[in-house]
Amino acid sequence: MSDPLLSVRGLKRHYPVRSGILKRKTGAVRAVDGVSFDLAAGETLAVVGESGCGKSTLAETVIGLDEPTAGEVTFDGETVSDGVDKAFRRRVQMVFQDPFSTLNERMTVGRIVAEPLAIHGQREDDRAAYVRELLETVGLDPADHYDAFPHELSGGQRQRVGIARALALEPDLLVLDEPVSALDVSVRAGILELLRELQAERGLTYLLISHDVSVVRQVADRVAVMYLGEFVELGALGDVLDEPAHPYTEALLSSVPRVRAEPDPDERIRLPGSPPDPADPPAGCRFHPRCHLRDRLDDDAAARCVAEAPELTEREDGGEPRPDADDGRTVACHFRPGDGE
Amino acid sequence: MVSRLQAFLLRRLLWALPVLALVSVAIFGLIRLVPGDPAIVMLGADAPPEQLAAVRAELGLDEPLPVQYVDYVGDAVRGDLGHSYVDDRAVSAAIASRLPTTLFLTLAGFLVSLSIAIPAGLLSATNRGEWLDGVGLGFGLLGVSIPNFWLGVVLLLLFGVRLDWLPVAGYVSPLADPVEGVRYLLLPGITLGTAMAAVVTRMLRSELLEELRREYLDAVRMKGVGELGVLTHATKNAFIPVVTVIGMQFGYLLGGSIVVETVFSIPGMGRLLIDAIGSRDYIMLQGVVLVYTTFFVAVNIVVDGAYFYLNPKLGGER
Amino acid sequence: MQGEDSATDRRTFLSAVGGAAAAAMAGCTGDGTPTESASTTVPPSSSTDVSTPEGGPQPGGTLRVGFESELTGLDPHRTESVVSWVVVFNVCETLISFEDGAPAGRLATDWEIGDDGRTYTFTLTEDARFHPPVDRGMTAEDVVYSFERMNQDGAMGSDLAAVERVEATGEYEVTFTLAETFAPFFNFLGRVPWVIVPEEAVEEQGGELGDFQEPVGTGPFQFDEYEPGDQLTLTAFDEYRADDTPLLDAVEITPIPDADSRVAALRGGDVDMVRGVSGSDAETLREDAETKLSRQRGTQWGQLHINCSEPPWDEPAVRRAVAHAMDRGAIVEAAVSGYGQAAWQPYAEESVWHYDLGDSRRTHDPERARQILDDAGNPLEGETLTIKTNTRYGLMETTAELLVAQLAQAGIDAETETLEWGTQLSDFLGGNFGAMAFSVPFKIDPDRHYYGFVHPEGTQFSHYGEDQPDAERMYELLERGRSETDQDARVEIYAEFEKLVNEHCPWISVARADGLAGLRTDVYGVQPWLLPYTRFWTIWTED
Amino acid sequence: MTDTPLLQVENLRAQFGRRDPLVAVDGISYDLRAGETLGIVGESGAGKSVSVRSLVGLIDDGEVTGSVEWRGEELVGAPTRELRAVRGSGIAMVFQNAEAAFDPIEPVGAQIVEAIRASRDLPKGAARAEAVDLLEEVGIGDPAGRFGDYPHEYSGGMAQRAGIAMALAGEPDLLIADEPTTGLDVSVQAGIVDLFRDLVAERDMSLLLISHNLGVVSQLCERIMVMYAGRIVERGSREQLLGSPRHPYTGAFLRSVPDVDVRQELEPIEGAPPSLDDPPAGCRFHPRCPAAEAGLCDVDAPPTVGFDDGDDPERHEATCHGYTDAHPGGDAFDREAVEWIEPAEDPERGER
Repeated sequence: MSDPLLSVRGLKRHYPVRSGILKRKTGAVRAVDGVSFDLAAGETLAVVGESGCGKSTLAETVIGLDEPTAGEVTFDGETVSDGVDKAFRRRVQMVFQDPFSTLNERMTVGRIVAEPLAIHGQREDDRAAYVRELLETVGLDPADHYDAFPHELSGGQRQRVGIARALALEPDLLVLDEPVSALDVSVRAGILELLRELQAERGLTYLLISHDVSVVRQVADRVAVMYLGEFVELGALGDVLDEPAHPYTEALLSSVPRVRAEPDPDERIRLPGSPPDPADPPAGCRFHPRCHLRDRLDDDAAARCVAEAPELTEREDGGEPRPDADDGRTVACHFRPGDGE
Repeated sequence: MVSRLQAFLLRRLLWALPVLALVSVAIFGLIRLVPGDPAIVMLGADAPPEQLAAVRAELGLDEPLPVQYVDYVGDAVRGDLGHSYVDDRAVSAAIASRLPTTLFLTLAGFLVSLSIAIPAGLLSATNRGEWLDGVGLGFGLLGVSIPNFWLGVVLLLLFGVRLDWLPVAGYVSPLADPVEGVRYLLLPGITLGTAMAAVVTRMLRSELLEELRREYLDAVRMKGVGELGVLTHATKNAFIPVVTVIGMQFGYLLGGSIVVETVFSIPGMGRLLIDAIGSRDYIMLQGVVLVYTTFFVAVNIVVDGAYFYLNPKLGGER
Repeated sequence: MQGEDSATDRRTFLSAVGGAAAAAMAGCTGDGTPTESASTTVPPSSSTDVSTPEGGPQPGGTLRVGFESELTGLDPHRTESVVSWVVVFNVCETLISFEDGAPAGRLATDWEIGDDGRTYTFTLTEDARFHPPVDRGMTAEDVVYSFERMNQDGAMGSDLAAVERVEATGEYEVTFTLAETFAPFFNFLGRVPWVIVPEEAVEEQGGELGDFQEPVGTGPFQFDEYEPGDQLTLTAFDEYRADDTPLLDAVEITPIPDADSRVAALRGGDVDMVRGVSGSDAETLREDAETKLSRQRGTQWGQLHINCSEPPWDEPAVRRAVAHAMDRGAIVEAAVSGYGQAAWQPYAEESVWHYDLGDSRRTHDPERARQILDDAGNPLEGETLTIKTNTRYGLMETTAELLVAQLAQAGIDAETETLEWGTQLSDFLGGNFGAMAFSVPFKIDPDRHYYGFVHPEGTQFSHYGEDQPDAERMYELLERGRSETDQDARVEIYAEFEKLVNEHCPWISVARADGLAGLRTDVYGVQPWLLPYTRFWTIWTED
Repeated sequence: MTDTPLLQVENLRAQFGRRDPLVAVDGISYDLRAGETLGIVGESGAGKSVSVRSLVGLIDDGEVTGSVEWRGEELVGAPTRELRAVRGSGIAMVFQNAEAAFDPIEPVGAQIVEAIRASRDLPKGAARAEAVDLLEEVGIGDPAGRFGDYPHEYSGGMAQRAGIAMALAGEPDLLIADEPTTGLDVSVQAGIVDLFRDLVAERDMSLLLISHNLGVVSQLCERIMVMYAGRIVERGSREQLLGSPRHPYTGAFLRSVPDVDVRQELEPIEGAPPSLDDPPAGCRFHPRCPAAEAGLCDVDAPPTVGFDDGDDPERHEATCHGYTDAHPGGDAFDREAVEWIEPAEDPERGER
């Protein structure tokens, strides 16, 4: 296996908490707290989790919009966690969640898409033609839309502009931060389809950030489930979503309301309480206060969950090993990897 | 354990110290950088040299500037703002005798402006686009465009001279004689308060309009609460940002009181300031300016505190 | 401009001449400046109240007075402002005063000048009493004490520098011995600060110069109470030595610094009298049926001050040309709305110190200004004259601005430089100027005006060096003015001096501005004095 | 369940602006019986929210016409006094953004107390006790302790639970929930869905739920109406609608929703929902409809067609040309099942 395109090791991003009269630093929000993963060229890793789990901070830290507190990010063999260069900026692009606020209202679509080219001084000769081509690629009609302003476009069209802008510099890695969650339901499918097509045609690598498991299901190759700043489960899409190993993954999946299924509330795994404060995470397994497995454990075993933080480890019985990735399926739970359920 | 509000106020107070220090340096420096020997300017062209020397010594002008400053601050911290050479008074005593007057005047302006602004803002916002709103908006525009002194003189000519209903000049403490005190403060209060009333009216109107669009009001309506109750909710919320403006306006009132005191011959701090400038009474001048500044800073702290207190999102008290 | 019909005039317009001479005559300057055409002068000694009601003065009542600025302390020997001196003037008394322009006794009933003007012996009234709580008769010891107090550390400067000793030579006789003859001394004794106060009251209040903030004196009014910045009350001193003096029971003084408010307060009836009425408000007060105007001629003297050692002003031709370029009447009209007179010297026609320059006056004549410069070889070729001024005093500001325009008419380039008053004053004292518009209050004795301007022993503000024409003669005249004790001889000396000033222009006299006060129509007996101090004891109200 | 509907909506129309009015809700009719759960599904801009806000007079800058009868009493055009009597105790509402539904500067508990006392004459103490009970009922832990907390101190899910408690304060017969789970995490959303289900069962309330999330609606509602561009395009029981959608929009909508369990071929609906200030003529869905027939669908307002779905007692209706003989049809439309056709009035033609 070739070296991964993106490699993240032990990444942490803590935000200081200040309090008292002098606003001294009295603690830290552990938004991202020791995350490691590899991302091979051409694959899609989805980071799924609920709000506040740190997935957006993870994305921002990986692409250098935010500085890591600790850990290392390597892109194409080069360390970028201590500062990114222009090449990295060109090769890694981001598609934002909200197409309404990330496009400059006073610029035409053509200029918006051409802007990264201008910044990086590329394609000075055929910029307009290239931009038109890009618009066509993302399913927009250059004749109609090249000179349009963002407010003249629908939400889906705006997101397509956002994608075209991200593609302009022919990046290798696209970070997709909740790319469809602001869009109308009937429009989402189109954007997801577009992302799939683009990846197939251009060999793009995606890091997808989403709270919506349905979206992840449609796009990702591998899935990382994030809870309170940590990955609790990481593996191939089918493995994780069809046979969730971590109790949190299980609960998350069972919470998604199915359209056609007869409602059966008793089947659903309920998560008690709210996610804990990331500035003061629970000791041991961070999920333990809400974990439904604990009811089935004896006292000694349950005590382990409180005392000891589980490592993300290879699941012993677990799933199909992926031939093209050396990190197979890993789960951070004291009991699930080996309990042979 | 200090509460968050107390911690906030303490922090603001700590911040105020460097601000005041800076201001004191600025006042001190500016006054001494003005060209012309203060002693000569004070005593006039034909003052004998002996007297000039005496005044210089009394003002400490023969010392190096840093020494003068340290002496000044040292005394100021102990409440001694110096001694006016011009009319032979302790500056602190002079200020103490004038401060209540200015406070009463400012308070009068404050009350006048709020008693105009709150109903005007409410009526304007709740009758948006109708004639009442137009009146409110017109008042808002006029109020901020009319200069204090002009309004003062007009009111004075109308109510003091033409109609002769109210006294033109002077001041009676409302503590000594409430009825006369109010009569004397009425015109100055209106003069002073109008501009602030206009600003607050406009602010309250726009904040309220903003607030009236908020969804929680529909939630309140859905409880079966009447429109008056709904308006109460909206007004309370709209007032939080308005408090900040009111606070800033208080500073404006302090500034405006200088003009108004002059127009209405009210013996307050503003007159003390103007007279100190007029008679080159540097010691008095720097004392008065320092007190004004301190007051301004204090008002700001109070306003910030009020904002903090009123806004539960900032962790105000319950 | 004051072409008023006399009927209205008599009701609303009181006018008095505050000149040193008693001559009850209309000003007649002959050069057609509009300000000189008024025939409104009334002799100060005669009744100023033409429309005095039947039955004459009525005693009693309170006069409420609006002052033009705040009092700046009340210690008579320390305070520096005109308004404070007005109070002192009514509470404390000097040895002599001036009535109808001539020296008159006040606390002194008689005097004798001997020994070549080096000893002055004053006989004091035996009826003067100090106000309560001192409540005793005044004696020579009090005079000695007061002069020692006022001049401690030389606080009175050159005015009292010549005094070697002050002695009580009797219970009611005091003798001043001067180190050398100093003729102005006698007139200076009428200056308001030189008042007699009782030692025990001073000591009671702290003793130091500046501590005596609740003055006790022998005057017709006694200090009652003062709330700084607010109101000062004077009450009648019942045991004042003259009968029916004062007429009022009390005077309440409120500072109303804003000129518009002051006039409004008078018109609204909040006060009975206001000082410091501007020329532009004068008409309003005259037209209002409830108010009238009191006018005191020439209380302020405006001049163009020149630094005669600063090129190009060191060239007498330049100064003379400027003197001819100046249209004094226009300045008076613009600066004080005509309430003043074009002036070629500080003293008005009525004053003994006035010297009739006749046709030699350098009147407005731009052609002549050009001619003078031509004859001198055009020393202003390529020059721009700078006139320093400030915005604090309207007379100075207007003088400078109009003068620049008038100079332009005479082909002279000039510009104003507007300074902060303090800066202008510093520049004046430091000689850092070529010319500046300036004005000073009218002084009792010409020595107080001239000596400091010109004589090298003084401050020599005009920097009139020995190389200037007739410099030696002018110095000599000033010295003689001080040593000559004969009044008539002194008049001669200063007349010659004025003639030289007119010729060489070490400064250029511009105007005398009047002091205007507003009165309610029921206020009578206002008698403007020589200097701009109100004598409350002559005033009464019809009530 | 009684036969008299609690709520009868007839030809409800809501428009904004006088010139070139924006018709957000364009003549919808339905009724709701006691104890029933009805869902309105549609995308943003379909007029779902306006359609329920117009029921209780919460549209203040628009014009509402038609008829809304609450227990036989007309609410459209009723004076505020009468609406106040219905609000809270008759009809209550749960809002989309729970935190925004609370006055930010008053403690949550006090606001629930206000709701209780607005509909019932209870002394303060009793109202407070009841508010605590309500908070407990909606699943807020330590209800007494959280009584004095401010809205922002509640998490999103907790705030929505408190919002539901506030809506329950007047003991309403009908609870309108306007996108009550939108913006919430799925685990929290599931909890809210469970809560609604429990409340409806325990309190014998009717529920009118609005959501763009078919999953949530299908979990809670027996009857579902699909709105598109201000009109109802299809209605029926949950099973009818999800099992055999008849309107092309309903079908396309169902197919476009990404499935959480299966990776599927995604079928987006081409184009975007129309803007309501200039809606398409004829069938409003025709510009995006793959089966649209030129000259028919883009001209005439479609008729409402009823379907016979075997033993399901619920009436299943769709408003579509596809079931008429004028439309060539094809596989998309199963004309065999058509029960009746109600000829359409054409509001557009009437107006334009």
